[in-house]
Amino acid sequence: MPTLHTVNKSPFERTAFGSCLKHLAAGDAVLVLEDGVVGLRKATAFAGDLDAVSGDHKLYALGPDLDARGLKPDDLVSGVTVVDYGGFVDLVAEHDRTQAWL
Amino acid sequence: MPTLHTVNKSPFERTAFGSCLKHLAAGDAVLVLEDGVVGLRKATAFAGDLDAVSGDHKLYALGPDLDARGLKPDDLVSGVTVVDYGGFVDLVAEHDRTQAWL
Amino acid sequence: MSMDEQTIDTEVVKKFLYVNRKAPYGTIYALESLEVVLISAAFDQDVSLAFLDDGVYQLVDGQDTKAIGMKNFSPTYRALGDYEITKLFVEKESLDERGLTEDDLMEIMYEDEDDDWAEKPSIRIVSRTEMAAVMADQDVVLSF
Amino acid sequence: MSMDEQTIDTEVVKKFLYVNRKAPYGTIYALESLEVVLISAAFDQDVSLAFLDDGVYQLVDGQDTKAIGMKNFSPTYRALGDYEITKLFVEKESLDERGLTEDDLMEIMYEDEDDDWAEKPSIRIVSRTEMAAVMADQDVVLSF
Amino acid sequence: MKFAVLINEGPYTHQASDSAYHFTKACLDKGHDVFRVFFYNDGVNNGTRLTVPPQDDRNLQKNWTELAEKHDLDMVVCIAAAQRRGILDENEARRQGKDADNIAPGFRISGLGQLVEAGIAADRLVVFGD
Amino acid sequence: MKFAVLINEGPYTHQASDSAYHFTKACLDKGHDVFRVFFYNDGVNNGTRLTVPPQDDRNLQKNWTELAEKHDLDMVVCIAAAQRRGILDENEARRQGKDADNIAPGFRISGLGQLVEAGIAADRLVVFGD
Repeated sequence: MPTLHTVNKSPFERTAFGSCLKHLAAGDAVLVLEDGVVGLRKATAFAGDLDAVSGDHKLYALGPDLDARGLKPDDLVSGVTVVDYGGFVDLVAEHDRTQAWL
Repeated sequence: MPTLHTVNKSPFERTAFGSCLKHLAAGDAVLVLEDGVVGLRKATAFAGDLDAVSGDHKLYALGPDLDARGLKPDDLVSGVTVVDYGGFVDLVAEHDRTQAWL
Repeated sequence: MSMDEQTIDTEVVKKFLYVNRKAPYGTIYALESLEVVLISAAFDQDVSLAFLDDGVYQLVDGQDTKAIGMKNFSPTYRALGDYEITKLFVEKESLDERGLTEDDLMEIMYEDEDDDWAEKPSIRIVSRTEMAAVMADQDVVLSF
Repeated sequence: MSMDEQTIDTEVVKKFLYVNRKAPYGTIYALESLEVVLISAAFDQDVSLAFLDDGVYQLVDGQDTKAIGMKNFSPTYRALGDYEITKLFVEKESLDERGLTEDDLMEIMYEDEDDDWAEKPSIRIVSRTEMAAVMADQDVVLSF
Repeated sequence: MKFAVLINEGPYTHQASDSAYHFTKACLDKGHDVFRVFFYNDGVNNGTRLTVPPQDDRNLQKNWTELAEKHDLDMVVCIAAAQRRGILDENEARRQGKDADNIAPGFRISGLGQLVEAGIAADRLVVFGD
Repeated sequence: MKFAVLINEGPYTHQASDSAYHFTKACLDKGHDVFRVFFYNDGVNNGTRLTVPPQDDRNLQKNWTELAEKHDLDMVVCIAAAQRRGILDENEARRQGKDADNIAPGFRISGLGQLVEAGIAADRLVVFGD
């Protein structure tokens, strides 16, 4: 019964993203949007936290929010799949529930 | 030319409080209000950051906000002076400028 | 009433989880979350509340809001048992990081109708792993 | 105009610092801060901008907001020189923590009227200690 | 599939309303049902018709109103949250003795029960906030 | 001493307006001058007269209006921020072709220059936000 977790906050501003990563159950995935996407850049103080979960959990990023913040797919930690709003809808449909980390 | 820094965010939710403590100049003081006051409790994951600056900088807490969150003066790290709204006004007047860490 | 409402099957009982991660009074989210909780009780849903991160401060004992001029809504948590809302999960790691223990929290009790109305505590201290399991066992998760 | 306005001594030049600590687009603070900055230029004040913490993302090059349907206001930073706003302090530690270098930022230039209109960079990368000194050297500090 | 959307923040200050709008539109474009969009907390401020955004910016209220018209979308503003923040329809204005109302076309004011109903009726509920 | 106050958040959702109110009141009670209270960002939402808070809660708009009346306080709502968020006075409503206005007594709508002026004129400026 996997959950899609959504994170819209930068891990450098708030602790929500980090807290989300500590509450993932088996099979859960994380979709990162809005200001949250800045947390997906490689070689940051947060990248290690992502690496620790990305083996067991799928990480998705909302492409329109990456673009707005000048982030290219090459800038991101490995294992992130980029989706658009339609892909966001598909992810919600494919998971049993959605939990927003506000 | 000392500054009064104001912090209204919990250090367990946002990084603003921690960032403020890293930007204090000689003689600067910090007034903690609103949700920020939960960061003043002793024996927390943040108390060490406060101890590191409280020797060189005065720490103030807004009493009405402590009361609202069930915090007693005994619960706080050492070296915190509790003020009311009138004391807040005095502190602003006594310092050359105020900087809010929003 | 709109057409949509008439199509709702009121026999449905879903598991609703209200996730509380923010301190009270600095923002309104704790209070307005509680207002939804009370309404969902009226719909006879299976309601749980999760308190983690700064949300644990919502349950701290001894809140006194007179001097900030705001309403102290913490007594409402004590009344949740009357609405058959009896599952308040509080994360131990969140308490620890904030220098809090269960003794710092309000006592919140309910009467168990399946056990001769015995008084039981509504607050259940759980580990982070247990909290993740609670979250994974829901139909609807609401965060504010 | 109210009575109050007429009492203002327009000869006064104060040091204004605008502190930018939030990423753009997720919230409006970066944009509405910039709107105040432009106005204060019209008042001939001594204006500096501080970019630290997530505020450094406001200056990242290559922002493209088409798909989120919001206005890309980053070109406005490039125009600040025309308003004689030439002091944009960016904290090195904030860049480092976020995996950014000066090369990831927009190029923002101004023409120095005291130096035969030579083109000079407006962005000044400073250490955290230097940033604290900039903050301590102001008359008015505005944060959004 | 049947979706419901909850929006906790007002227009412009937070991206929540923008993200929710693009998400809802994508749901409808894919042929899904959107049972209800519920506006709570500061989210109620999306429902005022008095906004005048700059010419070169998006008009969020207009976007929502047009989406609702096109897809017969049920957009509900929470009455308790709206009263705290000054969002009123004609009925509410009369009932509260106020001399003006400001609700935008396509939005209706109703109780919090409508949010719980949406949670019960929809297959998925997605929350957008701060 | 001459104070100025900047408020960046609306009523009820964030404590900023409450804290600023208690601070401003304490300034005046101590005999200080308050040159201006400026409402920016979502802070403009403090200036609507259409709020109806619960009976047992504080009425922030009323508190501000009464404080302004008692102390002849200059309370300015930023016009650009107000347009985005739907706060209008009678003039603005007419100018924008809107059929209603919602500004509360004691508040006036004016430009951002009034904030910079306050920074220049006041000895201290204090910011309340999120």
